[in-house]
Amino acid sequence: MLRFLVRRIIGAVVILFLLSIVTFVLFFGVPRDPALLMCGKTCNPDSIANIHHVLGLDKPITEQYWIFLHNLVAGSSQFAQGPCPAPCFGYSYHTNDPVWNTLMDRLPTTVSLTLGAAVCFLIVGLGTGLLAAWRRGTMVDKTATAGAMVVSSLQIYFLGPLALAILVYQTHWFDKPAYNNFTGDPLTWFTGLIIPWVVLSTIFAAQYTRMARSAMIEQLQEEHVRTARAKGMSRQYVFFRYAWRGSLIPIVTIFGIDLGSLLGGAIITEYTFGLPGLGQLAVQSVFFSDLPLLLGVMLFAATMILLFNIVVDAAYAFIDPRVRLS
Amino acid sequence: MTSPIDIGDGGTSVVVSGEPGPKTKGEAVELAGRSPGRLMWMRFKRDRTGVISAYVVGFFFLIGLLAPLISKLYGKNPYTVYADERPDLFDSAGVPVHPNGGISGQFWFGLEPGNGYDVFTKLIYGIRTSLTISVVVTLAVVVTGILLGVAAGYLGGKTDYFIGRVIDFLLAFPAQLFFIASMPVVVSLFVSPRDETPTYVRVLALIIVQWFLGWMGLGRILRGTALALREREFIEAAKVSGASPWRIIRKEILPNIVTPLLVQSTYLLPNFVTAEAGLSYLGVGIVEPTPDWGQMFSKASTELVMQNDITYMFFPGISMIIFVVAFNLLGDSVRDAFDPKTAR
Amino acid sequence: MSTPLLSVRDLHVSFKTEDGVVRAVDGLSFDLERGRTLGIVGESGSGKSVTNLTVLGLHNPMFTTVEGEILLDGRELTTARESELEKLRGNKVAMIFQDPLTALSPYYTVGRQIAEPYMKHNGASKKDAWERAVEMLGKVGIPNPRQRAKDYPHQFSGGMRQRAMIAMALVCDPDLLIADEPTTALDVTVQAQILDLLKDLQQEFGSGIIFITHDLGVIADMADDIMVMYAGGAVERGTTEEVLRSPQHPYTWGLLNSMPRLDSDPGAQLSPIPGTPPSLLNPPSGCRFHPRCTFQDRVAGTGRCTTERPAIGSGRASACHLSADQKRTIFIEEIKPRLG
Amino acid sequence: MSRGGRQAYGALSVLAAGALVLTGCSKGGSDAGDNSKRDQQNAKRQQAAIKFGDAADSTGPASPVPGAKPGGSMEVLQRDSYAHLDPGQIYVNDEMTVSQLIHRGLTGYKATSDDGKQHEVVGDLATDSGTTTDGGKTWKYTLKDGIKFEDGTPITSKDVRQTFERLFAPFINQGPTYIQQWLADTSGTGYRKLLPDGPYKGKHLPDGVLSTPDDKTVVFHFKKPHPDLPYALAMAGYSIVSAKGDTKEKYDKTPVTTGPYKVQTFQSGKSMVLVKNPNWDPKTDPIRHQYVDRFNITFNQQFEASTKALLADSGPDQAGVSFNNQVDAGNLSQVLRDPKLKSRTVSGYQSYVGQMNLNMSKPEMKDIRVRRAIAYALPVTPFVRAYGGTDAMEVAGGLISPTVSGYDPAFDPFGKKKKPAGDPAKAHALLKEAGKLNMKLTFGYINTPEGQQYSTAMAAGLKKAGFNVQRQEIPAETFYDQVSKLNNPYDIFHTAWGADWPSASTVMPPLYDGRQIADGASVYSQINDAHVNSEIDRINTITDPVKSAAEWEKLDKYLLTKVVNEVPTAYYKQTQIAGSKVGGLVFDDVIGGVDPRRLYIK
Repeated sequence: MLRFLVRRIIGAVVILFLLSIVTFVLFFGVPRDPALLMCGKTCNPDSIANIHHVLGLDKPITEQYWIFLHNLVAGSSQFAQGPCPAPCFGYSYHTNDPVWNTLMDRLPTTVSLTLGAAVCFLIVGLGTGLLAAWRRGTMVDKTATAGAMVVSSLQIYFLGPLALAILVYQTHWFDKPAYNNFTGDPLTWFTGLIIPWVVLSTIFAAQYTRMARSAMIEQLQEEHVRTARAKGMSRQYVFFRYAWRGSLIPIVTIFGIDLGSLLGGAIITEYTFGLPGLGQLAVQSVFFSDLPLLLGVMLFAATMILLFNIVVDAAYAFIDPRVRLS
Repeated sequence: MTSPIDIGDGGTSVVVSGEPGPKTKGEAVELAGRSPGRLMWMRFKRDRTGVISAYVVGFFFLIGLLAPLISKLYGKNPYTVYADERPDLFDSAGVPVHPNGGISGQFWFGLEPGNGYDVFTKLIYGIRTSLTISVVVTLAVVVTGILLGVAAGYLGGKTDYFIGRVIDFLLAFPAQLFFIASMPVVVSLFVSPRDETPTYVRVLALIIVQWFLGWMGLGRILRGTALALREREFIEAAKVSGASPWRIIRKEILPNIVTPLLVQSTYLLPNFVTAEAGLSYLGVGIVEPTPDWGQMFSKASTELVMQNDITYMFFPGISMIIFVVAFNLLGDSVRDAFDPKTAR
Repeated sequence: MSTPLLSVRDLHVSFKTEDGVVRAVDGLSFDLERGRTLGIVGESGSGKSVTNLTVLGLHNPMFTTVEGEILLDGRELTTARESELEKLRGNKVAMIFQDPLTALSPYYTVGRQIAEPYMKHNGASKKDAWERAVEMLGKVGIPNPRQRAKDYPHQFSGGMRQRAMIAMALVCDPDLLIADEPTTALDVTVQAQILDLLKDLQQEFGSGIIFITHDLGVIADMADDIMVMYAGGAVERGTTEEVLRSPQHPYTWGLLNSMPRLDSDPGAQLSPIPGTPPSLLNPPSGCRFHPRCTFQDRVAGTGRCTTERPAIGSGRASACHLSADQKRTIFIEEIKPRLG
Repeated sequence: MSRGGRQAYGALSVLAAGALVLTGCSKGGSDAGDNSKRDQQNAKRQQAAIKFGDAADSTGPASPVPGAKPGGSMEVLQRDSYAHLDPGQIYVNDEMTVSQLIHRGLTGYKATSDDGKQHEVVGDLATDSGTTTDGGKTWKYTLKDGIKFEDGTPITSKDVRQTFERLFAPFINQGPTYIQQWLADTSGTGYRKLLPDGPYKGKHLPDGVLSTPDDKTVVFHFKKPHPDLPYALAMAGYSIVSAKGDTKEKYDKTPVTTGPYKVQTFQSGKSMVLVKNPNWDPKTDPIRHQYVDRFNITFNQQFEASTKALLADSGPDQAGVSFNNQVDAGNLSQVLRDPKLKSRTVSGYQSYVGQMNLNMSKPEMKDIRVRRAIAYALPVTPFVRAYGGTDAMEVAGGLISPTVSGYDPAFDPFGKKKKPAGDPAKAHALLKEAGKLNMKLTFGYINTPEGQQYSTAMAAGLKKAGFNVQRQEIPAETFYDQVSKLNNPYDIFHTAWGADWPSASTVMPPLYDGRQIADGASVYSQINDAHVNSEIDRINTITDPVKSAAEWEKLDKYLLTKVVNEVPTAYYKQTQIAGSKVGGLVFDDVIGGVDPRRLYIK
């Protein structure tokens, strides 16, 4: 198990390394110059060259990349803005804040959004899915299945603005979503995020309903489930002990993928509701040609995806003894 | 025998034994001598949901195809700025003054807040743009998936390992972020920053970025199929009889991956439609005035619309829901037609 | 003898499918006495497994229609409530399935899976049930049972898994044991061990056994009585001796004919039954077997086989329009020589 | 100067803002009020020009705000965090506003009325607005007594020298460059050669350029007359920096302040707390007050959020205000039409004028009939519409904004006030006369949602007049860079420009002086007209601000009737709201928004 984890982590680091190279190349492939954004009203070749020098953009790309790697691992005190301890992504071109701090600053928003929504969609989605599977073929099942089909076909970019238009702009029942610190005031934290949570988790819940239902139905067709029934175990017992246990594997897999990619920045949701999370930061870093920030967000997002891949694999071991013992 | 014997009331059907069931057997008699394609078609035709969905999907494609003709008959185009042509219909911020977004006998779906484009023609042209992009992406992904997936599965060894690692690597990409970051790069590959970006370049860029991160899932599935097929007798037989690998792939493997391919493609296409719309929604895809589904969502999410003209949102919204639901139902039906044992 | 242990009377089971109604069991009757073993033989899809799942009530009432009587110890099962059936399953009636790998849950230890029904039906404590599971594992011949009870099924070999299945079936000392092809998935030596084990245990527990197989060799070894099924109904029944020595139904002849024998003449040909099993969706008229039967032209009365379904009597009987004499002569003169 | 506009929240607003950061004085769009009458009146006073005050005018303390009382905390809701607090880097409206509270310069604007409409330039740290004896070439300033930094250090001419010399250092690259250019007598960034490392490597500006004969005296020596120096020195970008406390780059986050408030805490992107600066002496300051005990500034408050909070008027938000957030477009018409809100609302013009540049360097644009055709054909409604309608934008007549001295409301050369959607018939006739029907016209537009919207509609309008319009998108972040390139491919493109001080001397020369044409220069239309150039030189030497204002307006009329290198599109308007306990709420025309110095809590 430990060896497996170590191997997976090394693999993840290699992927991150490659990703950072791709991002670097991608960035220098962009035909726009960050210096243009920074050189103020009277911009001319001299001042651009000057900014290039200050940012180190006049060095060869390979050397810049080397410096980036070095700083990431060992930190740096070369920055004019101040010291930058490892993991050092440098300072944002645009705000001059340390990228790492900016990431950590934005993280609570994304985490609040993601985890809050995850709690909702897991409870609602799995609950509905289990109910539909339990009452398979009944009206309840048919309604849930059809509903989930339609709702999971909704898009955040339709449901989000629609919810905003109705709940905020037309009826004024809610404030525009905003992120407030949980530690500052839990109540405003909650009320500020409620619409994003509902919108995000509605769509996800429908997907989890469909997934849970089909996973349960598939499991209920397993022979060992029938054996358990033939032993005289009750339907509930078989449903929750036998079928559910087997359904966990696909559910945990998808949940890991979803959580990993959401924690790297729920771009469309954050964009739609104007929440200052990692996704919004990512979009900004692209629009501002802010290389240090872009690298930071990219790598952070990929780390989340990889981390949850590993977590999912480790979770298999807890769920399935065949994995644990082999 | 496949029989819906179940574990008690309302439970679920159980495959009682591994042997082929009476139903399949019955059909085998009934439809003896028919090709698998015919069989699938017969099963599909019996599935009423599937047939209706197919008609709906076909309807959307038809609309996309005939958009120019339809707008000609309707007598409008999606580029006319009615806010300046018919200022009496708008206030100074470009909101239609008549209720429900200015729906009238003249403007069937109303007018778009802002410049006041005709929503009906904009929607049908938007469907045309979005479907064009998605169909091309799907085709590109299918070709790539076949090439790399089958190569990995059939050739195995180093090729498999290498392609497997590439897939792992690409799957770790934060896809959406990558799309946003790479769109300008890809556009710049085709046009110098000084020149106008023609719509086809944006379309091409959208196709390329989506294709780049879109093929891995299909590739993996096809790799698995090819891997399984490689071990099967008829492939062994072909090998022993001295057929070249290319011939084996073409004659023996490709016909056998048609099923997963068709099923996966019907699931992929609506995903590409929604992803493309997402990029246009974020402002990195298709932009005004080119009509596009996602661009309409982008418009629909402006305060101007949310505040003043909620009606507008429903045209792109509802049409896309219908399209995606129909396509997903069609996908389920195609899957069931190919593989009737799958539980629903 | 008083009431038989299990008595099935005119059982009809049909499923609703998308393609129409499938008559999986169509007018089946048989009895099983305590302490005896009934072997049910037939091709895939002949309704043998369905019959037995119906006995346990493991069918889906939403799609399945059951008519007729199933009496266990004189008690009607087809109309019994789910909770009553639950009390019977694993307790009075137990079942052994074909593939022990898929029939055991990969997520729980073997010991737990054996202990579960004991706890449920006997109200035993966790600890007692565990002890009972260990005991049963020992009985079915698992070495070091205390240790192995903590293992998961995937850590067992194929034969050991089937032993564990048997232990699970017998843990509550059932009156009726239904073994659905329990040895098909095993290799021959293990198969023999398992069959011996079943026989020994039957001696010890005195249960009635229904043994389902398509392997006439196995059945000759195990069963006291044989019932041959085809297309949802019984076509021949009798003691093992009677059915194997002097079979009366063309289908049984076909079965015997298609079975390789160690003692047969090396020159004798194996001849499979022509044609394919019928669709139960749309079964043939008259005798279900007539499209594949090569003897129908000898039946007196033109087209009788295609219009009239032959009945099967009780006791030693077969469902065929051929007369008793014809049956005997055809077997002795035409079939037997081919069997050698 | 300022930024923002009616962007959808989220990334694209950031994107557009980026473009505006780039060119400090350019503007994408805005949301503001429709009370045109009031706005017109607001603007009128600007024609009564600003005078340069003498020593008496420059003596503190400032005359009290009627009804004001000290004490209390004020909540300030701001959208954008302050990227810069180092005066040398300040050129963005938000930062300029907060500078009024924390930084002081040699001169400043003293409000001479309580409605924020009349001002004069007075000495702030200096004893007067400056004295010149040679028509603006040599300017002498004397520092007041008793002026100190927040750490108690007295402010001396050494600090003034440091302030100006560090502007030449490479890390200062965001602020205004007027005075640097005047001192070095160059345009562009050539001035940096004068002192490439700033004062940090032991070199200083020679006495022939900047002399500080004693602790109290500073003398600027220019090669050419610059009568506008008192205006320029009043810019936040030229506020005084402490020589002792100059930490170079880090000064941007922790400046040593001179104003009535100092920074207690500043968390970039989150919040900022300003508290009273005990070392600020009201007797030395003719401009500022120190009524409020502390300002709690919260960032990331979108326009909708701040408007909603202030409209709700409950809890601490009763004493809430926003220095720079406008009333969001969704609430604008309601706020402007609710009589109960009148006392809590202020509206006015911003200094920006939107204009369509006709690129005079293009051969096909040499024909004035073509340019006139464009001017008549161009619909300005799309622009007004894209940025929120007439509540936020007013169709423009001339090139001089209502906030700038010399504005003439009657001037409407192309009849846009009557026919804002253009006059295609007249344009078509002109084009036909020029024989250029169906001529190709390349229209470069800023790639924001608004830019896409108005450019497509404008293109449609031009097409009707017989132009073959080719739209080309320009990334928002580099828009101003691209259009200010000499050989740019665009025939027409839209920019906005705001005056840095209420004189057209910060509008006309940078935009229309043909001798300044260079890559990156702001002469977007690339006009090079001998008459215009000579007029600019002549008016620039007029030392009487009132007289020069009249001359600039004449030049405006010349440009639009005789040259036609621009088509003015719109004047930008702005409406702001405050809580009910906020007193001293005034729309200051010079600041272009709420005057933070006069605020008190009722």
